[in-house]
Amino acid sequence: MQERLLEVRNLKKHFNTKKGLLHAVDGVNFFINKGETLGLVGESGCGKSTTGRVVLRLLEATDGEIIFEGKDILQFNKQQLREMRKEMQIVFQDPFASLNPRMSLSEIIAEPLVVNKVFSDKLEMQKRVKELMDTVGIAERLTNAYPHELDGGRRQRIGIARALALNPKFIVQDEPVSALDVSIQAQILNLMDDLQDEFGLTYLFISHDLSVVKHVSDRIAVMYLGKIVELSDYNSMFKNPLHPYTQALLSAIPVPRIDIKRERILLEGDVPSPINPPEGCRFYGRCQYRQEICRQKTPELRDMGNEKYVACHFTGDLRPASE
Amino acid sequence: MKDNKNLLEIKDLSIHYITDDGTVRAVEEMNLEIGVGETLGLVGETGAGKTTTALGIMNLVPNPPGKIIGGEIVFEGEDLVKKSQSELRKIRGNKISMIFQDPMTSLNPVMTVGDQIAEVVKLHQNVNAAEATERAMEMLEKVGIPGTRHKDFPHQFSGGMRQRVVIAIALACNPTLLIADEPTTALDVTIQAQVLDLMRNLKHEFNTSMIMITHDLGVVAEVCDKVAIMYAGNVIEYTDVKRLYTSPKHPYTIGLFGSIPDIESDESRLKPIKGLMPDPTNIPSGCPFHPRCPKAMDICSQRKPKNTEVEPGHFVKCLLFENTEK
Amino acid sequence: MSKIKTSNNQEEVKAVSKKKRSPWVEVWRRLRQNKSAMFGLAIIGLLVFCAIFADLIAPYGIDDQDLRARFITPSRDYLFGTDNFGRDILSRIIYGSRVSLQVGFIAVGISALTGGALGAIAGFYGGRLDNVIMRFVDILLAIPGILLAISIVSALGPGLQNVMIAVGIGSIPSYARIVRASVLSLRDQEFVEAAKAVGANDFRIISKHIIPNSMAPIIVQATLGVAGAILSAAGLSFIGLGIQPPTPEWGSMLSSGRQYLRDYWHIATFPGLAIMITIFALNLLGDGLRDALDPRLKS
Amino acid sequence: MHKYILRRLLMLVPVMLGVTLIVFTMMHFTPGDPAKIMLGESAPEAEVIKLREELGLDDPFLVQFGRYVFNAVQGDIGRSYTTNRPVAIEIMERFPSTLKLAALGVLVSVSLGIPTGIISATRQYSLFDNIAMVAALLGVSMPNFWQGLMLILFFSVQLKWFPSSGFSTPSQMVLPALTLGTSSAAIITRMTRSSMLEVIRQDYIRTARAKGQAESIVINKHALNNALIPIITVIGLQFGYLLGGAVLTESIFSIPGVGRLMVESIKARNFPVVQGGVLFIAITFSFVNLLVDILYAFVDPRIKSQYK
Repeated sequence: MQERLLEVRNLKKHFNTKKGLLHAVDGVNFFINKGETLGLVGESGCGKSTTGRVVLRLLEATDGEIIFEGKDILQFNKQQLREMRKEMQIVFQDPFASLNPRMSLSEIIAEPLVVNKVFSDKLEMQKRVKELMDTVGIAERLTNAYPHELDGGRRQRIGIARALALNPKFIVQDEPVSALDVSIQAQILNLMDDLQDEFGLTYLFISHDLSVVKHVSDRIAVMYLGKIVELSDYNSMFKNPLHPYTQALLSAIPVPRIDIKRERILLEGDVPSPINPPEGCRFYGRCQYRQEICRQKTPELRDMGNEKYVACHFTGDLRPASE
Repeated sequence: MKDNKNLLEIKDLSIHYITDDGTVRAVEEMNLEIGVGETLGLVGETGAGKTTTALGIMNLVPNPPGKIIGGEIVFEGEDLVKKSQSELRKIRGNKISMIFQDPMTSLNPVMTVGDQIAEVVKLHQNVNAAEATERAMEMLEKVGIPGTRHKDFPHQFSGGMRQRVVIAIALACNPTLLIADEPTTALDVTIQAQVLDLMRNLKHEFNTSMIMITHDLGVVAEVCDKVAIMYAGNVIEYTDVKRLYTSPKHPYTIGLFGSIPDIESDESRLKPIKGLMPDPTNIPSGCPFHPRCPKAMDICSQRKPKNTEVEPGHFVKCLLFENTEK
Repeated sequence: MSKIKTSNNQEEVKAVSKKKRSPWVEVWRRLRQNKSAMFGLAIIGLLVFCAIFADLIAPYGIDDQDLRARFITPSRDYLFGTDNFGRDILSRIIYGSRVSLQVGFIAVGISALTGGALGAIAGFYGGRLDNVIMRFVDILLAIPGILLAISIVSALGPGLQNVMIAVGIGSIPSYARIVRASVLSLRDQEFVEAAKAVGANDFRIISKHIIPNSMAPIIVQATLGVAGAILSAAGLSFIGLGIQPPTPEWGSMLSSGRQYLRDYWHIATFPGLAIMITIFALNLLGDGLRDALDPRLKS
Repeated sequence: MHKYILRRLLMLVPVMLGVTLIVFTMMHFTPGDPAKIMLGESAPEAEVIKLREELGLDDPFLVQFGRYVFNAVQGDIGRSYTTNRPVAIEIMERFPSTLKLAALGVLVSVSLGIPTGIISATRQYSLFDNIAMVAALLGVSMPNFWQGLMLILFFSVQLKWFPSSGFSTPSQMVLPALTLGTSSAAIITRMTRSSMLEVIRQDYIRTARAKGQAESIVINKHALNNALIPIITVIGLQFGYLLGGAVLTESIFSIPGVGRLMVESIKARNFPVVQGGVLFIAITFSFVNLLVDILYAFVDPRIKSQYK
């Protein structure tokens, strides 16, 4: 069996809002093996980005365990947390907001090195910064440039270089390409692929774009309203989706081909509010297969064999709702 | 191509933005046509000139700094470029209407959605207030929103629902041409599917022609009959959907297809286009794509490619194909 | 190593030809293009010059009384005329720039530092601390600024120092609010999260990431605030609660010219003009700074 | 909505208590013995001590403050040292003039500022816009006490159109209202312009134009309704400044208002009156701000639904 780098157990993150308790992440379980990419997909507001931030302790979890290399990082003290930060990094969605506009590119890339006092020698540090810029494909002459002088693609490369600076083992990729144009997006995806091979990185890849997630992931978890509804390797996810939400989601993707016409499942209505969600299956209101039990009991993520997990009462036995 | 009578013909249209930093050639010598009931996809990345084209047709390009430099926009036999603002106002929202990208910002936050639909009805149809409201409720029902919600304000709707309201405004006067500027880009996949489905049905029902502006080749495959691919202000390839997806010709089009992950097959690596979009105030000489083109020749940096018909109804602006014509 | 290299010649050439500019240099470049802001800056420069070299520039001494030359209307000897004691008004205005600039800058210093610190703490730490600070600010805000200054002066008594303190305290709330709002919006920015993710501590985050990025609104507010402070101080002096004669303060000069308004208009007019031009210049500069610092106007 | 208003009213209580505490503290620690002020410097020591005892001036600070608040709630905010009349009555006599002055000031500023701002915004960088903006900047820069004097010089001394003092006839009110309103008018002009410019850039304005709507309706209906939201806040704040600014205006035009009463009282060290005046204006200002917030809900449906 492969070695697990990260395991998340019953992770919860609730926010207090004026309107009530927002269940952003509500009992999420998954693991990531060393060197693989786990794709986390879902629509806006499903809690995927919050999950990414809680895993890195950028937000404090409400409940649960996050086991990284055998230790629960939620129990870490300040010192241990600092050490952990060197192992786990993040690349953000917005290449404009994630770089401090008042810092030059080299300052941005060097920040992790400065903060963690990696080098005592300034020249050594500059050498490392150059090396990182080279790794992500940024020309050396841009060392003293400022973020506002760069396009989105180059900024995202800087964000990646910053994440790589401390030689982490694990990187959360939070929608790293969704703000970029297609041609640039492909460049960045290839770069991340190369980096993974070269440095043996493990990724948690968060995205709303199923095509991209399928391309980069070994396994995929689908989130809906704070819960994972289906988790399996990418092949079986796309060939044989079991959860009604996954089925609808996959069928909704517009495919850039004219030779393939796909059956489309149109969902009714919008995603309900994550504030004070009722008991029962979160997908209940929009599911065409719903039964009485779905309203009363929250389905657990069940092991269906072959490392496929589904949270549905009627997995494999879906019948249209009789109302 | 279909031998329908053309509803809209764009001939040699050029639109420039004249700014302090230089002139942006947002649209350069564009030639397009749309038949009755047809859907044209306008595809390109940020800054390709898609939205400017749309605003140009409506004659809503912000001026200054934007200006229609030359060309004709012939709509139902009449050139829109030559029309006065008051003549244009009778066409806008009536015969040609538009759906914008961001449903969160394209509705007036302090007006009820019913009033916003009724406004366009009152402007173009000879109806009183009660009839206009009636029509607004009818339109809401058409786009899948209970008519009783016409007194609600935009903030009481989700993004997908707001886009439905925008569609209701656009279709309220039975336009003959609908311009949709990235209508689903801001929406989630499942909501996008709902909205696209709705648009397809309504387009059918009203027999409206449509220009669908998008960067998503998947959306194009789904709803369009014809496609124009834009790069740096130029339509570099223009043909029907079938030809474009089975035998794309322009290196940029091929590059675009190579950049998107294909959900139906397993590719281990993407084949992206190298380099970056050019600076809009400083477009490369010759073919604007030549610095990024894998098949660039010496001449590409020197001469602008002409629009070449490589096979009937398949136009490409690329020097690779200019000789094959002769 | 990495197979993708940015190899767009066009872009490379462009980037090389463009000099690397830090954001502050960029702001200064934009400000320089703004003619009215530069005009404002020039006037302020002139005022500072007057204040520093008043002894050399002023044609007459600060308290030179010439009882034979009372109430002289503007003439070649006395450009702005003389007052009821026969003092040269121009000279007193030149000396007065010292007082006004001093009041303006020190009062703003007091309010920007205290208000800024309060706002930053409230915004960054949030929670109960935020609540306590902002309720205090609410209370101060319930009293119109000039009234607050009047009450403070009436408690402390008149005089230059007390006026500066009173005017300074009067505008603490606005700085606290501006800084808090700016810190709140910055606190959730991704680059602050990124700094947290690499292990940066609060001190580094505040000093390296929050403060440099929240400077823009503070600078604008401070520039306009100097104008406001000068105006308030002059107002206090005008009603006799501020700086007392014979100190050549513009507001009190104006006030003492008031009783001769019907016959000798120049005594009250020129000090008022001096105030107006100073405020006008500061406002021009403040507006220019606001535009230069607002990245949205770049397009 | 009712619940919201009630909550806001309740929130005023601690704010007012805070204002009282601040003002009371300042007056308390101001040098000068109230008893001596009341009796005059030459009063015999024994009488001063007796009065101090009567007034409770030797009690601990908190006891005095508590007594003040206790009495204030019942409408008693002390007696004037100089006239020995209740402060509340003295202020109430003068308050209508101040309120009228401030209201006229707001009227001047709104009726000048909003139209100018709209025209400026719709014709950005035109001659009108340039002139209006310079004028507005001058308006902001002009000290209103100086402007008042200049108006007197020109309109009463030279032209003799309006009287230079008093505040009972309409012609007496013209100059004070102009004096007080000018700088606010300038501020509102600038605010209206920038708010309109901001709104005109919005997508929904493009939507309105795409409907074929006439430009004048796009501006006056779609844009203005949205631009008004921040303008209303500014008007509310301006009202506060005008109440404060009235102090100066009243002393220029010899208007018997609260402001002038306070200035006189400060000079006479008549602290109860000063204290009462500040409290009174703070309460008025807070109520105006509350009104503005309620008005908001009518202009902006997004806010209204928050209060439900």
